[in-house]
Amino acid sequence: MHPNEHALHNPEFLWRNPDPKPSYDVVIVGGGLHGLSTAYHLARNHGIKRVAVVERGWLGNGNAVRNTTIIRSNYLRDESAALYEHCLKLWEVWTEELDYEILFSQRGVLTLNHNLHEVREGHRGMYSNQLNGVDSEWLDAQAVKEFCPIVNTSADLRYPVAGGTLQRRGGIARHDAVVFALARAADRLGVDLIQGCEVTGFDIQRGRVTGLVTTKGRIGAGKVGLVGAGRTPLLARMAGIEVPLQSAPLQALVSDIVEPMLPCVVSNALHVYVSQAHKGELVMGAGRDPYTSYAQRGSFHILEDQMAAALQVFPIFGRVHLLRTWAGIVDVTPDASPIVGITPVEELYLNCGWGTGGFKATPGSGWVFAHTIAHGAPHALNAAFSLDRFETGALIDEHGASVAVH
Amino acid sequence: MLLIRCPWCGEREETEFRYGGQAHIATPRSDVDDASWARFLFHRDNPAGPFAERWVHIHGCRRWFHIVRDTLTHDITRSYLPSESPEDAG
Amino acid sequence: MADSEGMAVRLQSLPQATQVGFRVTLASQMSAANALGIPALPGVNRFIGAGGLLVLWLGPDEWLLIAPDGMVEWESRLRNAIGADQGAVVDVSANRVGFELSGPAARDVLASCCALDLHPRAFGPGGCGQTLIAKAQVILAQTDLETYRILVRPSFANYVAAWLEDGVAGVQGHAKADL
Amino acid sequence: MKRRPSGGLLDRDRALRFSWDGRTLSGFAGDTLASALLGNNVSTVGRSVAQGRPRGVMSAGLEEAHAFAQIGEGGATEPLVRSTGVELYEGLVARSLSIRGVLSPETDSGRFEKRYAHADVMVVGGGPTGIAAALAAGLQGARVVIADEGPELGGALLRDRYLIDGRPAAEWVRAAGLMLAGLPEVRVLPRTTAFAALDQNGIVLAERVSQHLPIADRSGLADRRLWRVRAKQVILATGALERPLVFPDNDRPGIMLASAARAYLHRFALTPERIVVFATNDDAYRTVFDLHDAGVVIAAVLDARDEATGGLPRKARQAGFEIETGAVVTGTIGDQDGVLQAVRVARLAGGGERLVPCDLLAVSGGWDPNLNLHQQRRGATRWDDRLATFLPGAAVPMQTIVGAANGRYGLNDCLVGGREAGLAAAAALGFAGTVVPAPSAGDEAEGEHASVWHITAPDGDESRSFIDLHRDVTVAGVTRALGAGVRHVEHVKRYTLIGTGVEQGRSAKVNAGRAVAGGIGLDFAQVGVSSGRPPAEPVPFALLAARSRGALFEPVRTTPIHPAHVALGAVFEDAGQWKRARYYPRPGEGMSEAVVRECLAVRNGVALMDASTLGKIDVQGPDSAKFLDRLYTNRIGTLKPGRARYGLMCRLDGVVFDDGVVMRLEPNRFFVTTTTGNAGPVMEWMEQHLQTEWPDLRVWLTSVTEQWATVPLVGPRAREVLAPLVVGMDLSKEAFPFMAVKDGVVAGLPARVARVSFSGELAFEVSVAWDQGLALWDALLDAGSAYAITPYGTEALDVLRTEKGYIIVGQDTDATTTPADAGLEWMIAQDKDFLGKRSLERPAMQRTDRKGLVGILPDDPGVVVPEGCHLVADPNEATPMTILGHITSSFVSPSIRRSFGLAMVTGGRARVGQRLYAPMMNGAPAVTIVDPVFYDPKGARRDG
Repeated sequence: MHPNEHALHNPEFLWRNPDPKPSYDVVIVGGGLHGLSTAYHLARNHGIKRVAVVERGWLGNGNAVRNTTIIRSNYLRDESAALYEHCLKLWEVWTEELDYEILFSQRGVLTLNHNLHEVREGHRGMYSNQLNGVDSEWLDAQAVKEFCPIVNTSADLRYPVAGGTLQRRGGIARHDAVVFALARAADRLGVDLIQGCEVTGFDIQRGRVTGLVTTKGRIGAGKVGLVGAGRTPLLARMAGIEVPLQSAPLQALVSDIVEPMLPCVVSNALHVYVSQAHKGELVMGAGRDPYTSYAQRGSFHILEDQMAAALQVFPIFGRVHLLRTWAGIVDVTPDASPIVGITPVEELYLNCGWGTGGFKATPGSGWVFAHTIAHGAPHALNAAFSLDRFETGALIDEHGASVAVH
Repeated sequence: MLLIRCPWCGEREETEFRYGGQAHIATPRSDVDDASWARFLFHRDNPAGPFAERWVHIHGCRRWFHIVRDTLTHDITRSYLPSESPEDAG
Repeated sequence: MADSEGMAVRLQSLPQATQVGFRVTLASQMSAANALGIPALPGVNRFIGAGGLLVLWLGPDEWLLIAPDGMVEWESRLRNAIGADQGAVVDVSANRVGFELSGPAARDVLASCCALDLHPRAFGPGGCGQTLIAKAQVILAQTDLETYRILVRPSFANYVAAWLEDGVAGVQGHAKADL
Repeated sequence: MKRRPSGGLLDRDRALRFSWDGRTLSGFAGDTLASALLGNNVSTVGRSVAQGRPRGVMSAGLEEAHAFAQIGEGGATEPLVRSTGVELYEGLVARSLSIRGVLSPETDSGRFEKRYAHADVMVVGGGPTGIAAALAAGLQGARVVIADEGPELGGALLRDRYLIDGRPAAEWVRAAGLMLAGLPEVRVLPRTTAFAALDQNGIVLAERVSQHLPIADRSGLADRRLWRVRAKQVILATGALERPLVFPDNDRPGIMLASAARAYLHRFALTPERIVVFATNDDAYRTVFDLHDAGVVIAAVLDARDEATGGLPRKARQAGFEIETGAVVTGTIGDQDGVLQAVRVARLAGGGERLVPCDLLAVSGGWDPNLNLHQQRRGATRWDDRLATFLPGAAVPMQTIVGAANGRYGLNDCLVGGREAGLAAAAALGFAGTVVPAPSAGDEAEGEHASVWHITAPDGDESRSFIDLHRDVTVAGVTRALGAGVRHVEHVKRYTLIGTGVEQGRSAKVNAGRAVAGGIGLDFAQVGVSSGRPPAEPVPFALLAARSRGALFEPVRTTPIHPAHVALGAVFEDAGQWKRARYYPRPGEGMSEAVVRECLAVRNGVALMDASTLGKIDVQGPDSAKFLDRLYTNRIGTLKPGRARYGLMCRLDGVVFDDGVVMRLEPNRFFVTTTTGNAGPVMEWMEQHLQTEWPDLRVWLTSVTEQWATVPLVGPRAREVLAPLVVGMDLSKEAFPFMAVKDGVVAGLPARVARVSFSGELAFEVSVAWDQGLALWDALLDAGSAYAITPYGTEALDVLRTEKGYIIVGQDTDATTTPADAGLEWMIAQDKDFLGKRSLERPAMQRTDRKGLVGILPDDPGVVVPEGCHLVADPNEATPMTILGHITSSFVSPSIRRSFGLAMVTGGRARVGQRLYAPMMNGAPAVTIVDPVFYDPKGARRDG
């Protein structure tokens, strides 16, 4: 496809820019992809007509613009696999459902393993996936080379490629197109998308939320969904809720445009996470910086290490140029799994903690969260992802499967 | 890429240190209820602004110490010993 | 091991030495210094050489004694001086190996792999510190204007040597090109 | 353009040949690829990305949006390089490129270096401002680094005719350069671009070390060098970039920035024949003067302003140039190749167009301070109406922005501002007192800049009026975006792709913002521009990786016994950074044969392995026992000197963290081991708690992992092998019982011997000084030769310990496993507290359906069910299936002569006796759940 072609696909009309109404049935706080997806599904699946999304900046200014766009569902834990597989199935129908070319491309996601321990864990994940109905297959080093010829499978590597697991149904989608597609679809269903509107407080009467105080005035709300990604702790605190999240920088980068040659490749041991966008630029995720930050920049040595590791696996990238780097604020929970569910405040719901893995979850996150808001109780798919698990100890720990959890 | 002042060794690159999370978290008694214990284990302030946090000079003198760092700007205004409180550190 | 004699910089392995690590409370620091025959234990980021011994500051209560090979008695001497309740003394003779990097370009070589500021205004002879060479932790001590000692765990020695040799090659490549 | 017979900053004695799209062309030393192409009359240097329109060189520097080329050959092929920044060298191979780069699979021999540097004052930019700043700070004695992307200092002074102190500016540049070179603490870095600004004044530079040299002369030299500078003070003297104007067909070859036309004249001796200058500010008049003086016909001087009253326009009028104010270019005409032939000119107020033939149109839409580095630190910007651009708000701490980067375009302002900034930065660090020269220049009074940025297409067709010249985004494209409902510049960017090109829309940003503001009737100051992020200029991946390639990428850690393993033909495995011997195949053996042989040697004879990678920590002090009791789940304090105990640690959340052996050497001295992978983390964990939680404890820790090399001598014959090697050490089971530890001499080496066993067999774990490890190994091998002593590796160890039901932390456990889950509830002391204990009391940790460690025996004793397989009760259930657990360790046991393994299953040992299945793509072998101890359950063999 021509590098600029998708720009020509953008439709003539995306969304209205309405002023807020005095009140809504549901107000979603946060106009990132998960917020938009929630609003869309509230209207589409649950027939709730009076829905608004309030966003302090601009729609999609969150994980949508700061991720590697890799989509996969090969998570280790049963609860995670079920949720992410639900997401992937929605991705598979979204282009049609949203009536928008989001360039969802199932080119495969290959996760490389470099030592015996990783191979063991790779197999564990693969077998678990297969039993959970998630496609996953093992490639030995030779098969890795055939699947992606530019991977360096030489035994001379410091950490030679021992093999990898491949999810063929995994792939990428065009992030900006997904924002436009969802926002347009929500707008068409009557959702008010209100940008430049920051929430400064909550009206809570007798333990129940009744409205929001915003920079565009008070907005009454029957129900409120908080989908503020890295800002969620600040928002939740306004409502008196403590959420165990840490906001940390996750760096990503994009290269200049080169000829297509790559599916999506992940190497946890080397912290390499790379895909090639439709235009041809390489998109890479680097490791997460360990410290709390809202500065939207991470530490340079993370990039240096990332590049050194990438050139181990892909020596051909040596003279590709780093064009642009950025750091998103990711909201990370102690077990690296999201929190989607009810809160101690009635009719106030929480969807956060997607950490480094939120883009791929966009469809299902909104789908289950809309269900939770509409019914006042979680769907079976997100029941385990409750806020109270940190108290009971019933964590959904994904660290076991993935060192660099993206 | 932070430049951090170890109270002992002086200014060093971030790569010599390891992050230790929020400072001044008191360990509760082991007979507290589950909610309090969960708060101790998992809940940390996550401020957009000055934050007192722990670091260890892992590749240097191996001492733990505290800094106050602004999470919006990454400016570091104080570096002090664990025995000091953020207020009395100069 | 690159031995680039005659060039602007020279890298060589140091012979084996007795090394004794000691941690000591404030109360016993003078006793330790007395036992070592020095007026006081060296302060932050400094080392002292006296009577064939080197005493390096490693941390606020931690020092490293380097003595000629075979002088294992230093372990018990220091333990006696410090007292069992006032610190710890450990023979670490095998725990690190040493290199010496010397010559006018030694600082340039270190600048290729070590982020520490070694400018005379910031470091200089008598300076020592624990830091990183590439990804390996080292103890770095400057023994004269153009000479540095580098102590490293033996399993990292090849790696550190490779980085230093690469730094030497870089310096020499550029020096040749300037001729 | 034509090359003039003389002039320019070229070395006319050095003609250089280069190749362009396969044609051999020539230029001079001092040329850039762009100037050399222009000098060869190559006006079309590429095609545009989306519409395939011909494009020429539009700048002489960073503003370039068109002229990107693929340069070099073989592994050194580099895609998408800005031609205005490529210095010509003999033999340069370049290809035109508009869309995608092509990578070479060949090996790249280029050396990319890295260097750390420290500065009191870092000056970014080597134009007049930067030079004045560096000189001022340097003369005060400060350590200064000054970097400039050009091959020499001078910046705008190289392209413009200025006087400083009444003399040509070049003389001042030369003199200043000499002074800087004479200051020992000043480092001048030409060909060096500052591309990233990090916290605490970290500045990252990319230096082109040898890229300007012929390939043959580069041997031994770095290609590029990454500089990591830490500066106490930073002076940003990054100048300003000229902005194009937007009008129909504003993208043709032959349309150039006004300052670029001067650069091509003064630096490269290139001139057009007839030029039209289209100005919105005074600076563009320099182009009129300079090109006129060079003999170029000034076909028209258009100034979009209603009146032009500044010093330069006045001078121009005095010199007799006809200046058309309120006049603009409304379109351009090209030849059959699209190259500029004439421009359409009209008055803004209206009226007819006229055609003005020309071969160069020089445009200036104004200047934008180059604030990328400032923005990387999230420094603020503010709109300035008078200069019609964004100026910096307050600088970030310890930084100063001066000269054109601060909107002070006059040369005298730059010189004064630079000098003052240099003095102030030095003074802030305590450097002061030296008298520093104060150069001066006479600045012209400058008129206001026009707010005009876009000339409406007379025919209303805005689809040829380019805002982002690199990405082919037009006014029509922005209008369409606004029509779709997008308002924010970031959305416009994403809808249209403005600003996403190789040059990151440097020259397009402001015009794009204005297009948006105009389109929705907003004040531009509120619309803003998208922010600058690193890198300010693209840099190759290889530069960031620098020397961390090949052997320098990551340490390969080996034990002192490694040479012996190599000599024995061991196959190694990576355990973190360590290389460990996995097995020792003899001729004709595969892994399974070797492992069987090694296991049987342990069980029936004698064997030895290298366990030196285990972490080891020396713990001393009167409170050591109390300390270790708080760390380990089991009781340590009751251990007697000379005895050892298996110890287990949890994280605070109750999950198994590490295990090892704790030896009490003396009442107040312990020696503890950790797993190989956790040597560092356990040491850190201990130090953390000592220092931050229990500073009252008198305990001191020393990591001695590499002080001790450790060799377990294992098997029923171990005692016989060891006996002749020890002096005064009674090895009998009475004198040296299981879990005893003694210091003594083995094979003449001071040694520590412990009776600990990870295989269930009689074992003496011998530790000696690291550098004596190989001697110990050789001595043991030698002593054992009569007993067919056999080296065994980690694979056999894994089989042996699994036979005994011993876990490996991280293999049989994961981030959810508690001690009880791992079958180690007996190691949880009830009568004391320890780290993580409280967490084990939480409801989810107490559930009976938690996963627990069990043994498995496949129905088919010849089938090894792969590790990682999951277990279900019903192999025919549809997906998603009800998963009960997974297999963590799985082998063939030479001792019980069948396949077996360990698994974690829900309910744990309550399932003993049940039959479960391990479904895979090709079948679902059945396994029976059993007790996890397969061999010598009574522990009868450990005494030999």
